[in-house]
Amino acid sequence: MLQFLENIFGPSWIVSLIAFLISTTVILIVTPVTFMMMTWFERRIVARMQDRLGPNRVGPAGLLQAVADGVKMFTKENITPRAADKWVHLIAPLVATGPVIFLFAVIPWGYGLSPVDINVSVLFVIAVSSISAVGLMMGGWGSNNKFALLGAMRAVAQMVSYEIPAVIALLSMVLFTGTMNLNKYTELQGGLPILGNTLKDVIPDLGLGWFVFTPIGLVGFMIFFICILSEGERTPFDIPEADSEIVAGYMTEYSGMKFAVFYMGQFLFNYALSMVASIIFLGGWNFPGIPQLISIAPPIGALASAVVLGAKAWFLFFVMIWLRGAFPRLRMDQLMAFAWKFLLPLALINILSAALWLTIMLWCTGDCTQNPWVFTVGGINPLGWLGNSPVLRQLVGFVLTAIINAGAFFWLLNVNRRPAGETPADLARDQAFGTASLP
Amino acid sequence: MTVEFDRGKAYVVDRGQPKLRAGQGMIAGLDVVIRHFFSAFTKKLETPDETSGVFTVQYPEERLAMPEAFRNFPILLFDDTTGQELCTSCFQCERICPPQVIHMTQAVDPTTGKPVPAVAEFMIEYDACMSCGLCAEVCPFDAIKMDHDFELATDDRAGMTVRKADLDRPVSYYETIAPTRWAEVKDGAYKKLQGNIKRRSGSIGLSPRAATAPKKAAPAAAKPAAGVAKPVAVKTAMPMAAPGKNMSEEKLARLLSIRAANVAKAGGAAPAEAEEVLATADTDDVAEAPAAVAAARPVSSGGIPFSADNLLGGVPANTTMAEDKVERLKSIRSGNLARRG
Amino acid sequence: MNILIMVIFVVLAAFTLAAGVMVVTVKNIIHAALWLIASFFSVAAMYLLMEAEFIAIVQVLVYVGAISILVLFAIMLTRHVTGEGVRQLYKRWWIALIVAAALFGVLIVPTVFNYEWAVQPSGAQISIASTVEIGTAFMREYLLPFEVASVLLLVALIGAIVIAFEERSTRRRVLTLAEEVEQRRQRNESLRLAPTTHASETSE
Amino acid sequence: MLKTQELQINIGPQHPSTHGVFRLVVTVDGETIVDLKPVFGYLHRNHEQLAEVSTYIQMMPFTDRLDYFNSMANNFGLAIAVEKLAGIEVPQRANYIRVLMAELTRILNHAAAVAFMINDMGAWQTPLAFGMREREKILDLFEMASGARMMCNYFRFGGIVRDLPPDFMPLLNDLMKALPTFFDETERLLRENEILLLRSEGVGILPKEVAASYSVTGPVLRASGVPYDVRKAEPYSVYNELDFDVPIGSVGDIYDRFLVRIEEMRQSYRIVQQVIERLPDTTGGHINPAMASIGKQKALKPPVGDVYGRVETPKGELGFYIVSDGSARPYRYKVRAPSFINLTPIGDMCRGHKVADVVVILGSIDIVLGEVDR
Repeated sequence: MLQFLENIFGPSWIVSLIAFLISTTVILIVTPVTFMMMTWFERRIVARMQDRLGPNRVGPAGLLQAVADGVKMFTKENITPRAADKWVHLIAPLVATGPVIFLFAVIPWGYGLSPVDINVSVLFVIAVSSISAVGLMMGGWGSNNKFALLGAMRAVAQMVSYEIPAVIALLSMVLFTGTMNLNKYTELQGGLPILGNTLKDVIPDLGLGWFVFTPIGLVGFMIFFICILSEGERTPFDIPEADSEIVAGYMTEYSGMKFAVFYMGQFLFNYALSMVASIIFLGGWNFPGIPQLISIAPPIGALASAVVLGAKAWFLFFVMIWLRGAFPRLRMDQLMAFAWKFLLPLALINILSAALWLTIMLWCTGDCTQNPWVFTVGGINPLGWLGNSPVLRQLVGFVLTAIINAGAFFWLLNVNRRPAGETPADLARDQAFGTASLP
Repeated sequence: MTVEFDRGKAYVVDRGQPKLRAGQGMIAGLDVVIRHFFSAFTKKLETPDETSGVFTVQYPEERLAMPEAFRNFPILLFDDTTGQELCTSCFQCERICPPQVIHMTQAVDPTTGKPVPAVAEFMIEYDACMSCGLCAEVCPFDAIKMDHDFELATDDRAGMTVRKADLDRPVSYYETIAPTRWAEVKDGAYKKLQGNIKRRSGSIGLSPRAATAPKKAAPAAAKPAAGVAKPVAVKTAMPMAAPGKNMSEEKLARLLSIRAANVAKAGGAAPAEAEEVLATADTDDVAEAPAAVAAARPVSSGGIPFSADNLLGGVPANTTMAEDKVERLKSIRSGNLARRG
Repeated sequence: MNILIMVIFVVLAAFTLAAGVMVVTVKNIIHAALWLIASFFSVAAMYLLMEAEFIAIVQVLVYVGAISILVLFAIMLTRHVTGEGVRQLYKRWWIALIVAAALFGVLIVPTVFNYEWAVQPSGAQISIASTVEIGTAFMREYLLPFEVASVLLLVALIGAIVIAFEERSTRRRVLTLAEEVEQRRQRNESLRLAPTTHASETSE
Repeated sequence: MLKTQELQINIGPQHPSTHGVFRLVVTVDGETIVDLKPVFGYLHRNHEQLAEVSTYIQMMPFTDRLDYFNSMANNFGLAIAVEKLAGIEVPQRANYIRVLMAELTRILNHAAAVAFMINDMGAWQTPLAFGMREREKILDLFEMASGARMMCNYFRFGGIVRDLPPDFMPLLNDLMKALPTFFDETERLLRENEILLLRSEGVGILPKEVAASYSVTGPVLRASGVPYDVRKAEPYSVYNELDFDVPIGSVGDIYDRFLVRIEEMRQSYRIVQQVIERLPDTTGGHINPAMASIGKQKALKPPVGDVYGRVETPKGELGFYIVSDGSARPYRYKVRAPSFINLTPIGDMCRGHKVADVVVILGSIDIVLGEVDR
């Protein structure tokens, strides 16, 4: 194939250039369309949650609402405040949104549908997503507005703080699987819940061995999802653009297309991270029937896998909307306390759990003499009784890590309760009632 | 400890027990929301005893039925058959109107020069009207009523000062929007109308709408039930004002002149002296003065039923009105004096 | 090496240098920080060109994602430097130039003359600094520097916390209304509060 | 050491969560509020001065515009004051209808007030949509009775404009079936929500001594633990014939205000139930026959004297102080606006809290700028 293309187009670099240009074009078309669908989806869904109908005038079921909004955005006046730093103000939306679209370069859209397959794609996602903080900062500073600067400060502080638990949650999965390549995560999550691929020979691949069913994966997923909410500025963490406090945060001075680009970056960031979460924790494109379909008819299988993965990502987005429909938002200090006092320790404990699981799985398996995982305690292999059965080891690991993670969860909840003497009940006691009389 | 009252007590609200919170409350909230989400696909909230289901009313297509009591802006009624207006220009509504947006002039018999119980011009500033309904309540002749038509949005501010020709509605129209209310007052209103018609002569008291286009008025009257009444006022009033700036400017000028006159009268000037009016207007408000001058200059009566003469000149009805105002002013002044003293 | 890579390299190198020059010449200090970020970024792209994916990504993660944010924060939180028109070049800039050139020479000369440049045989695929290699190196040959570096970072972290605590203790604590009332109750003082705020109506 | 400088931020006059045109000059140290100065008067409409040049009945529609959420309650206040001044009797039936309307107003106001507070806290309209849904139903009833949804202008001296239309009661009975579900649902949605607890518990505490010295009234005062309710302290109309309790808070924070409002809705529901039961057996018409014609209302000339008439509106004690010189117009007319007086302690309440708490504290006070600025 490649040879054939080379014959047509000339040397290989031209072929790769063309290939990359095509995938770039596809991404640059698909992502804005996704964004438009997302705005429509969010408005319709949240409207139903509020006993309303939502936009339903433009196009069938209001589907073209996003197009109408786009037209409006394009035709709106593009305001740059006189006191603003013109260039920084102009470039900020691009710096904030560009990296988000970069993300889609490494995220596989389905089986074999990965624009670029790099070996460290998990790390790429983390690294590139942190760039948009610079864009937010530029937007907030360049607008020369107190609210915008405050919003940018909040946004960046929040992004930086929540990146840490997110990275650690992903790290526990990297430790768990031993790969940083997003394309490889799906294969590792076949088989049955909890047991994974261990019974592959007995039971056909159901594609349900999602990591979210393991204690480590569950805790990791929870942490990662909360961090997505925070980094993507979704309720209850939409503090940087808290409309009731600081108007629209760093977007206060933006209008027209510049505003839309910011908005697009935010939504696509949510979508990209939802895809990453689906791939790493929710089994990628695994679903009963998909592995078989892929092996029988790869093109159809690839298409079906893209649909399944998309469905999972959209489901996560639905959950975000659901949360947005139900909750108020946290305060900045509470948000920080939550990240540093709850999520971070939990993520660290989760890493320990992952290490423990790995130990249980690998300790002296197979040929005991060659395995590097042979450390005996006083001549006795403490895990020797587990034998070589991966099923038994997996179950033991499951139980142990479940206990550790659940214990850590409740322990941290307990630690984070308000200290005695500051609870409202104590306040109520101080404020003894009944002394004031009626006039 | 609680405080007992007569027939009741004060009790402390339960803040709930302090307990380990692992997100139970949030999950309960999510549950409530998702229930609404699903019910919104299957149900439509139609009666007030439901608390779930879509409650959106898709406005231009779907409309809520308007209760009979609904009041938007005041309209004037005229009799379908004779075309006679029910209004006798008794100035009750003008006096009670809290924002003072109703203005009228009494008709004068051209032969005798005496006032007749009919209205020459009637003007309501819809843009400042607050729809309190006191005018309709106070009207002894049931001539002014509250309309149900609320689709009056316009970008023409001057057009929101509506004159008699656009205020007039046939009685049958009011009957369709408020049947029981009209039934209550119908006999009395017609009886009074008969009495008044006797004292009118010629075309005085005939509704311009009935006189010029009785055919048009009839379909408007035949409009079906309350909610779907066509915005008559918009359709007819706005085009009248729209044709050019001149028209609306004229209206505005007239309005200003009326205001200036009122100001002048309130200022204690004898209402008959136009010069004094102008002088007061000059000192009071420079901006209004040219308009007042323009209005006070004898206007050629070409098709304009509203002449400066009967606006400012010695019309007896105006004199009574002015007296009332002078009296009010005196009371205000004495009140102010008393307060200062 | 084919033409495309050559072209990209030249563009990137030029951009990196240009951005570096902008950092030291531009008048607005925030703009300087932003140009610095740009040069970091193009360096990362250069790594990518050398197929050192891991290092490129770490460059982005550490320099663009973290260090530059830190720099921006530091600038924005320090007053009176964000204004435009801060002079970057002073009268005796040439002394600084000489010093800088000398330092640069001290650093670069030994590297240039003592390092044995391995010329890559054409067609041979070598991987520069893969994840595994770096991990192994950290845990084996460079364990001590690695540990020292981490201890240093830990010390910095604790130091930051200490400073923050000290700052918090010196900061004027604003009592909430409930706390103030509680204090007064304990001291048996009058509960009448001195009016701290004056609601004022705007003049008509 | 590190020095931080105090920063002044203007929240408003154009800001999404100041509930109107209203400005808060906030001095912050970091994120902590050092000082907060409310600035208002942007919506001043000469209400009191207008009254001195209008007749008594002409003031009735203007009171609708004071607190435009609760026009019925405002009407009630003016009616009570003028009736006291002129010595007008109100028939029993009219009184019951008045109480019915006032309590429905309380439900609709609290449904919206709670929801707006949660909105200020950052919820994306869901509690508001639920609250508005119930409010719309009540407004439909108001429209049916008075002709307008918000600016009802329903009360007259000596009674009300018109008796309830025949199809009013069935709809009200339907509504009564829905309201308990709504109360329960609101509580389930919000009451235990951890985020709401974090944001509201211990925030914006107004100790009752301070509350009393600021002469705060209404749910804000009751949440601080003072069992003061005009309906109990000085029962007007037929409140002394009705059973209801007064919910009070124990801490005086935002959470207590939230809970007190929900409980007050339940108590109002109780009152409405009793009114519905008794309404068929009431005597008298909808208005005192001596005042039945609008001409009488217009020509009302109370004897020389002054009066202070007060009612418990959903926001607190609304008082009308009227001095009559025997003419058709009040000589002096003063409104004791609960929103205005409840707003005065906001500076003290916000001190020491974070910037984000300001809007929530403001939301928990539940002000309407129309009433604050008058």
